Amino acid sequence: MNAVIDWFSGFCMLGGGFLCITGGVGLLRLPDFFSRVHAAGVTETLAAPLLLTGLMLQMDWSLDLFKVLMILFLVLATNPTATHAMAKAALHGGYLQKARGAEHAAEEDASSKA
Amino acid sequence: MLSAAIIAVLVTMVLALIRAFEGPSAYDRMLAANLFGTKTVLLIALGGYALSWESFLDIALLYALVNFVSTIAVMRFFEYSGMPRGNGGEGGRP
Amino acid sequence: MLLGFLVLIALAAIRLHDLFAVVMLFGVYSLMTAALFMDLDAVDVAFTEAAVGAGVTTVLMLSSLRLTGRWEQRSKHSPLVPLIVVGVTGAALIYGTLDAPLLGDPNAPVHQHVAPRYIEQGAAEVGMPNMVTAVLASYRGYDTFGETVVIFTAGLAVLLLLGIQENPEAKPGRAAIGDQLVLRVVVKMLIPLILLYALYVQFHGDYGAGGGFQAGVIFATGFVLYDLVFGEGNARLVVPPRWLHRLAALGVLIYGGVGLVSLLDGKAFLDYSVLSHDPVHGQHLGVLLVELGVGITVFSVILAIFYALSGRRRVS
Amino acid sequence: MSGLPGLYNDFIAIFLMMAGFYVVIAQGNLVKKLVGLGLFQTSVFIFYISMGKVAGGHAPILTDGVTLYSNPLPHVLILTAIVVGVATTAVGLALVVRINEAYGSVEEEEIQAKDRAAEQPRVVDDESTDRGSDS
Repeated sequence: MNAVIDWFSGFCMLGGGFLCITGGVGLLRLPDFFSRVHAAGVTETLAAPLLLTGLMLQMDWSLDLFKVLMILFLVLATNPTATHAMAKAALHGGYLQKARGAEHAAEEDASSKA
Repeated sequence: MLSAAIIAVLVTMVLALIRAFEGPSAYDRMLAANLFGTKTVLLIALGGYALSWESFLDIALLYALVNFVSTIAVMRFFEYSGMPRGNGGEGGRP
Repeated sequence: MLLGFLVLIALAAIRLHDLFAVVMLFGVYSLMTAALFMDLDAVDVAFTEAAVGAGVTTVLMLSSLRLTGRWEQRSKHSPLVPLIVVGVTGAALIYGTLDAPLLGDPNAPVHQHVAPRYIEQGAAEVGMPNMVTAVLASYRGYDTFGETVVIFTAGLAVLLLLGIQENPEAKPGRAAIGDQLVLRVVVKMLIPLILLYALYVQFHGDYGAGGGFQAGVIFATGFVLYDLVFGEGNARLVVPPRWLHRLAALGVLIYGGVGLVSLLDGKAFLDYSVLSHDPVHGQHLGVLLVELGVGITVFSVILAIFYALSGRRRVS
Repeated sequence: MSGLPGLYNDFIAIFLMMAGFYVVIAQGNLVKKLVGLGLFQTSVFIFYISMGKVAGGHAPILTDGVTLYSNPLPHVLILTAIVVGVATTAVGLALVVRINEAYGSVEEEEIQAKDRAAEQPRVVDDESTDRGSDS
C-alpha cells in the first residue's frame, strides 16, 4: 500500500513539475497576451493541485494536512479568478484592438522582409 | 521526486521573472507577477516540507491570499480608476 | 538562489521607468524577501513581511500612483557622481563586514548577551511557546508600546495631510470593477475566510507564528479587498471612517491601560504578573490583551490610510 | 542553503542597500525614491535576520526535543520595524500626493524649477523697483 502511495505521489509531483515548466515556457514564448493568459492560467490550475496532492500524499495525518487542503482550495479558487479577471480587464482596456493592430504591423513587416 | 518538483518550480519562477522584466504590456507584467506569486506559494509548501521549516503552511496560505489581493489591486487601479491612459497597455515611453 | 532573485529584481526596478511595473516588481521582491526570511528561521518576520510588504505596501503605492501619474521622466543629470558616492560607501561597508562573524556562527556576539535568557527562561517566566511573541509583548513591552504609538502617530499624520474625503460619486451599491461577475462572487466567498484567518493569527500567536501586528494587517487586507472590488461606497458602509479614528485610539488605550493596571497594583509598568494570582497565567493574559490592542491599532490605522489615499480624487 | 559561505548574505544586503541608496540620490521621481527607501529598508532587515541565524538552529518556537534555536531578538526588532516601515511609507506617500496637488508634478527637478520660478519674479520686482528709484 505504501509503495503505491509513494508511486502515485511521485507521479503527481513529476506531472505537476512538468506542467509548471510548460506554463512558464508558454508564458515566455507565446506571441500575445491572451495566449499567455491561456498558458499560465490553464497549466497553473492543474499544476498547483497536482503538486499539492503529491505533497499531501507524503505527509502524515495531522492538522498540516488540512492546511495543505486549504491552500489547495484557495489556489483553485483564486487563480482562475485572477487570470479570468485579468483577461477581462485587458478586453476592457481595449488591448485586443491594439494587439491586432500590432499583429498586422508585424505581418506587414514580415512580408516586406520576405 | 520532491526535489525534482522544487527544481521545476524554481525554473518556472525564472521564466516568469523574465516575462515580468520584458513584458511589453502592463497586463503581461501583471500575469507574470501573479504566476510568480503562485509559484512562491508552491515553493514554500514544498520546500518547507523538504527542509522541515516551522509552520510554513500558515505562511503559504497567507501568500496565496496576499498574491490574490495585490493582483486585484493592480487591476483595479490600472484599469478601472479613470487614470489617464494615454498609452494604456503599450510598453512605449511617453 | 533567492538572493540572486532579489538582486535581479532590484536592478530591474532601478532600470524601469514605468512606475507601475516598478511597484509590481517591488511586491514580488517583498515576497522573495519573505521566503528568504523563512529560510533564515524567522517565521514571524516572514509572516509580517508577506502581509505588509507584498500586500499593503503595494496597494498603497498603487493608489497613490493613480494620483501622481505613471511615467517617470528620465533624469537629466549624469549618473556618474551618485554612482561614485554609492561605490565608495559600498566599498567602505564591505570592508567593515570583513571582520563580521560568519552567517550562523553560534559564538557571534549577538547571541551572547540577552538572547540566552529569553530562550532558556522564556518558557518558565512567560509560559508561551512562541519566543518571539513572548519577547515582543512581555520582555520588550516598552518598545512595542512605543512602536504602537508610532504607528498611531503615522496614521494621524496621514489623516492630517489628506483627510478621508467623501466622494459623491461613490454611492453604496455601485461596484468599482464594472463587469467582473466571477470576481465578485469569489471575493464574496473569500472575505469571511480572510477575516477568520486573521482572527486565527491573532489568537494563535502565542503558540505559532503570528500575533497582533500580522493579524491587524490581514484583517485590514480583507476590508481593502472588499473596497477594491465592491467600491468605496459599500466599504464605507461596512466600516465607517469615523469609527477608525476611535478604534485606533482604543487600541493604544488598551495597551496603555494594561500597563497602568500593573502600575496601580504596585509593580512596574507593563509587568503583567499582577493580572492573575498565578504570575505565569497573568503574563499570558497580559500578552493576549496587549496583542489585541496592537491588532486593533494596526488594523484601523492601515485601513484609515488606505481610505485616505484611495478616496482622494485627482485635482485638475 | 544554510551552507552558503559566511559573508555572502552580508554582501548581498550591502549591495541591495547601495541599490536603494542610488535610487534615492540619483533619480528624480519622488514615488521612485520611496521605492528606493523600501529597498534600503529591506536590506537592513535582511542584514539583521542573517545576524540572528544560528547554524543548525530551529525557528524560535519551543518544540519538544529541540535545544538549538535561532536568536529571537532580531526577529522582534524587525517585526515591529516592518510595520512601522509601512506606516512611514504611507506618510511619505501622503506627502507626495500633497506635493503633486500643490506643484502638479512629482519630479524633483520640475518642483525645484517651479520653486525658483516662484522666487524669481519677486527678485526681479525688487530690482525693477530699485532701478525705478535710481532713475
